[in-house]
Amino acid sequence: MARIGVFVCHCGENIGRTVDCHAVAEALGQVPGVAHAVDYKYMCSDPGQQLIKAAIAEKQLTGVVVAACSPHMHEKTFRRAASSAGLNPFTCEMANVREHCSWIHEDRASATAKAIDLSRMMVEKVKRNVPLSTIRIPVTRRALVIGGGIAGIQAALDIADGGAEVVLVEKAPSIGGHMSQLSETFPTLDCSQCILTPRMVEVYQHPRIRLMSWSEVESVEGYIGNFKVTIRKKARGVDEDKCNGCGACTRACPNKRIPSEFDCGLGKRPAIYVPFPQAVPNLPVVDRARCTLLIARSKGKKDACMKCVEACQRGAIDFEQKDRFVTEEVGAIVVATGYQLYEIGRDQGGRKDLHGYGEYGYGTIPDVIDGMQFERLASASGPTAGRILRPSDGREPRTIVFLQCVGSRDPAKGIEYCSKICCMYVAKHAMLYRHKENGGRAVVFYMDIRAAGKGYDEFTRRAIEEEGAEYVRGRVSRMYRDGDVIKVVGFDTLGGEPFGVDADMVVLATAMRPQPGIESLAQKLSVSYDRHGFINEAHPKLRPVETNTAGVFVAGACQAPRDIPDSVSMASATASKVLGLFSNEMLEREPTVARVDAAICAGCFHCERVCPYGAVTHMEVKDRQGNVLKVVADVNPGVCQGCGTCVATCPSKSVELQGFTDEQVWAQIQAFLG
Amino acid sequence: MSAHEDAHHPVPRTLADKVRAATGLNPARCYQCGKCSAGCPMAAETTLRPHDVMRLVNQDRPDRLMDDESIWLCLGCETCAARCPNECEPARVTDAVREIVAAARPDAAPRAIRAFHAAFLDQIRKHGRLGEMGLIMGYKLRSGHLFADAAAAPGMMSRGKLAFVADKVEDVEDVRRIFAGCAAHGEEG
Amino acid sequence: MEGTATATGFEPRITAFVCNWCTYTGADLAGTSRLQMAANTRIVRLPCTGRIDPAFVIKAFERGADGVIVSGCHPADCHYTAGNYHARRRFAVLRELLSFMGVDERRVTFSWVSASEGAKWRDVVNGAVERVRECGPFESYRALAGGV
Amino acid sequence: MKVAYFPGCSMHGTSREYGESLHAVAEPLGVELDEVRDWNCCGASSAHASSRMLAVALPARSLALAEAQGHEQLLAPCAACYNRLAGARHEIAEDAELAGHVKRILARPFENRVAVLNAVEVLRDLGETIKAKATSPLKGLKVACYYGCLLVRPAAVTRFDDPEDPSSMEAVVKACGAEPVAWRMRLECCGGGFSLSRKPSVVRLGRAILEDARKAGADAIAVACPMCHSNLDFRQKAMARDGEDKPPMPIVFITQVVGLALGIAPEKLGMQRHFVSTKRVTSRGNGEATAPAAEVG
Repeated sequence: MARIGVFVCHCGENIGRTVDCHAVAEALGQVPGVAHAVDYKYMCSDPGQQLIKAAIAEKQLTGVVVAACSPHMHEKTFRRAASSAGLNPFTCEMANVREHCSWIHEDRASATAKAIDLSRMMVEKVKRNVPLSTIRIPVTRRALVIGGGIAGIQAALDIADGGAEVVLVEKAPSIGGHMSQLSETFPTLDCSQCILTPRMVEVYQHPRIRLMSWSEVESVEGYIGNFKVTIRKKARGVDEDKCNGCGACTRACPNKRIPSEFDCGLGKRPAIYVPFPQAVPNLPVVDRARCTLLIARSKGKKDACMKCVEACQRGAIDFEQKDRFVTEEVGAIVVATGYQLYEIGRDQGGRKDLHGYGEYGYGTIPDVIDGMQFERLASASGPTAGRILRPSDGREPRTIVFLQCVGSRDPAKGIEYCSKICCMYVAKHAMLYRHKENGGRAVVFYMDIRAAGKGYDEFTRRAIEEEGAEYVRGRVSRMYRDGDVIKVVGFDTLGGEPFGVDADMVVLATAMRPQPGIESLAQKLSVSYDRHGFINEAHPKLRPVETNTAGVFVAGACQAPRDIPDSVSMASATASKVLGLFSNEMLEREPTVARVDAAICAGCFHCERVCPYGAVTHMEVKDRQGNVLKVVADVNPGVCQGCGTCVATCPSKSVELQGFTDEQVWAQIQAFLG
Repeated sequence: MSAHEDAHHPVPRTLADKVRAATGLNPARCYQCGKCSAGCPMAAETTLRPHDVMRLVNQDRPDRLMDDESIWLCLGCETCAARCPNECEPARVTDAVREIVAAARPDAAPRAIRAFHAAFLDQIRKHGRLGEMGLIMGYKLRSGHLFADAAAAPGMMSRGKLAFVADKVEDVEDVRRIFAGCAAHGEEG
Repeated sequence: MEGTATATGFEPRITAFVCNWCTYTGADLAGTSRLQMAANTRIVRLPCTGRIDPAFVIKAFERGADGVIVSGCHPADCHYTAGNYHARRRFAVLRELLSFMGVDERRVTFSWVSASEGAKWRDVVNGAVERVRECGPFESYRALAGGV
Repeated sequence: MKVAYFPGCSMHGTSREYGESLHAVAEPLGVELDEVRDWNCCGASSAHASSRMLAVALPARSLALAEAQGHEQLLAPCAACYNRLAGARHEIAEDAELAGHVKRILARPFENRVAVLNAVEVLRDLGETIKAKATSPLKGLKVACYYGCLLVRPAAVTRFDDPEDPSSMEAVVKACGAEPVAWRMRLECCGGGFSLSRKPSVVRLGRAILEDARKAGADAIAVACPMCHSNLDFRQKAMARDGEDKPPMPIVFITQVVGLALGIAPEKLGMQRHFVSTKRVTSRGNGEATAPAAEVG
């Protein structure tokens, strides 16, 4: 006869306010098989857990049901408490009477009745739980870091310094991410390249980091501790071993009129190029779409130009190079793919739920640029060697207008969140401009200044008080070209008057969005993401750097808008989680896996076809003389992830999912409906 | 409970509740960014611009909206609604406020504008369509601008632009029933 | 506990079979966001919609449920990569079977709710409760199944 | 193409030439205008200034009449009528409770099936036909296309073009062989219903529109709304700053531009009914030598 202990938690007010916990405990006390039923203010507190341990010992409980919050919150806590009192942890379950009951209902009677039902359903399930023991699987002590921006770099370095191997995959020709495009960085006005380049070189020289730039993740199989990742090494057109990065080919290339992605189209680059001087690895890439030779070849014509091949002393140029695929075994994956800026043009990367700013000219008005383009203008290694010049006519702007919240905090355009960093970098831009062009006028249209970091508010105040930036509170309604001036139509809500500015240049502080293609990457990793494409963390407060998929971690702006200091600290946090994972010899995994009853299995192998992990193998059943009686299905517990698809598919019901058996489901249905 | 009211506002008490009940819009969405007022063509001639109107609705200050003629100078050009990041539709909120204010104080609107709307609606109630002569006469009588545009009459006439006889709607009773129906709905609406 | 016909009329009893990774977590989010919804549903947690056997739905009706909700991850988002594809195919067939068996279509709700769609879960629950309330108590099937 | 035709009150009065030019171009472009029998005034700005229900019920009656006449589409050339009719259709479709009240007040069968079109939309879609039939293209004529407000806003109602960057009228003008100019005031309101009750506002707003059109080098402003036309044409004299004698800016309806390109005689298009002479435009059309002759008057 089962002896189950039921513990109903008040969770302070959270449950107690709408659910009569004492009544629930009393009702559960009457249920056959329940040997102990109490309610307590805070079950997850130490005294709360003591109640469980004491009751297990005193009443030799065979199972425990804690009616409290969601199992996602404290299932581990209560299972640990149960097992420390000698009870098998997998006979301890939770009834979710908070998120699924007290918090979403107001009427006390129906909430209490629901709480009783949910608790009784769990009691019936626990009656049919069997003691299970965790599955131990080996861990590959190597980590895959996707994305070579500052977050990816930091995570890779910390993990490698912690003794594990790292494979760092970067989509672009060089690591460095958006940080490498910045001029100075707030709040210290450090030169971005000066603090970033050493880290990039450190990655390149680190014995335990294998850097794969100009590469992308093609597919991911396996599970925590045992991932198999296929990486596509895109054809560079340059043999990595032969090339010593002398750059002769880039100088020899005659076609130098191609807009440089690194310079956001403001600068030009040749068809064979290294994105920026401090690139790591310092290897050029052939732009196959724009190289005149390859274009001629694709049209079957004679080879038009071989300038780069002739210039290269080491014969490193190799147009025959094809994409290559490499498979890596890793135990953990860190997603650090960073962000992209919201488009100021009409097209939003094909996304139907985002709209451009027609009222700001859809990006067609010359000298209306975004924050990253301003960074390239201000950067010493930029197309204008650090001089702020108008892209249209190269003149120095006398008046620059900066617009905060372009895309951000604008549900009408499809983005309702605040991108967090723009208040800071706009203050920085105003400061840089005032430093370089003392007579120039910097006008910033803002709604609220959100500068909450260490030394942040002081930074924006300095821009206003000492650097003479003019802050006008009000969003701009529209702007239009009038001659070679940009008329900005705004309103000063503090002064209560329309506020118009004739600007020579307008910088739009556009919203931060995750990188394009994040959805397909998340699906390859079977990780969930939100409406905008940001990766969903396991728990916003308690597990911010993990995802719900064990073994996959997240760092930097791919999870939410984030500045450099936060990205770096988050990357180090992620690295500590990965190193924590690698620190134990074997990994313990939940034993909720499928098991085949060989006696009744007819060997139809439907289960094998539906299993996404290939966990089903064929097993011969022999008699004592060794003759094969029949071949049945068998599940490898190490590979099975416990999805249960096979169980629902098996025609003869001869495979069961431990912890979620059919019998347990019937029991829950009956407990509710009678 | 009508579709516009939600569980928390059973009976519209504040001005914001009344606006929400009338339009289904939630004035609290406005975060006072001023983008509507920046684009408002009448901002130069009014003291209470669209974002001020939204503020006074959220602060439940019908008195200030009544004592100022600004809400009557709204052209209904929908620029504010087109630009609003939170889709508060200040234009429709202003319409609702005008309806509420006029119910409380019929003479709140400036005389000329009241005269124009009254003359306009009177024309439709009588003929179902607008006779421009009838509108101008009705407007002049009510607004006291007896000789406004008088000089223009001959020019209009010579260009065949003055339709003396306003062509009528045959079933003008049907139009009058609509006016009555809306008025009745107005009371209990 | 029978379907209680409280003062505000018939209160249907609805069993919800949901997957642990998406809809269950989405329901948690609805909880943390305090989104109010009807109290007529009881959630049965399963690792994946792939694990939900059509027999569960029929069993629930047999034991006296007035309505059933089945919900899991959006296609392509499944934590186990393919579980919800199998579920989608199975429930397309089950829907046919149920209407063939005379179960009013409005009693069964299939939906995809992700971990970040708390509001959508509330709408799924409230929508299902409203539709089942219109159908009234599900007597006919229970009589067939031996009037338990 | 057969459509229900909703003339609106000004089509027989202050903007007769809009009606005349519309009918003149409809036939060659294969558009059959079947006037809605016993249509009533759409209420324009006055209805919605007094009650939302009236502002929806008045246009709804005309929509119901068009529906009864078996039409799927209704053309309302006047921008204000188009906005009220399309707005009523949108609100009735979106707000079930409002729809219930309106149907009760109308007391006639009404299922809100009729789509509402404006003249610019129809002409844009007939662009190829116009180009083909443009016997006397208006070469060299620079036209400032003026949308005003109710033609393009609110976006949810007027879905035929981008509310912040429309291009339909420019397309029609190009099809007529003329050249649309880039200018900035094309979406700013002209003062609309204040024409009688608050002239100073109309003068202020209209003056800015005329100055911008001149600055952009336009020979004429094309409009698709009787209110914009009367404000910019009839009141143009009042808009000249004292002591300034800028050349007058002809205000023409888009249907007149198309009519001229199709070689229809100016009188048939009502070109003589404008307060500001449209000679600069008419001399360019109906086959005359298109050399930019010196303009007179």
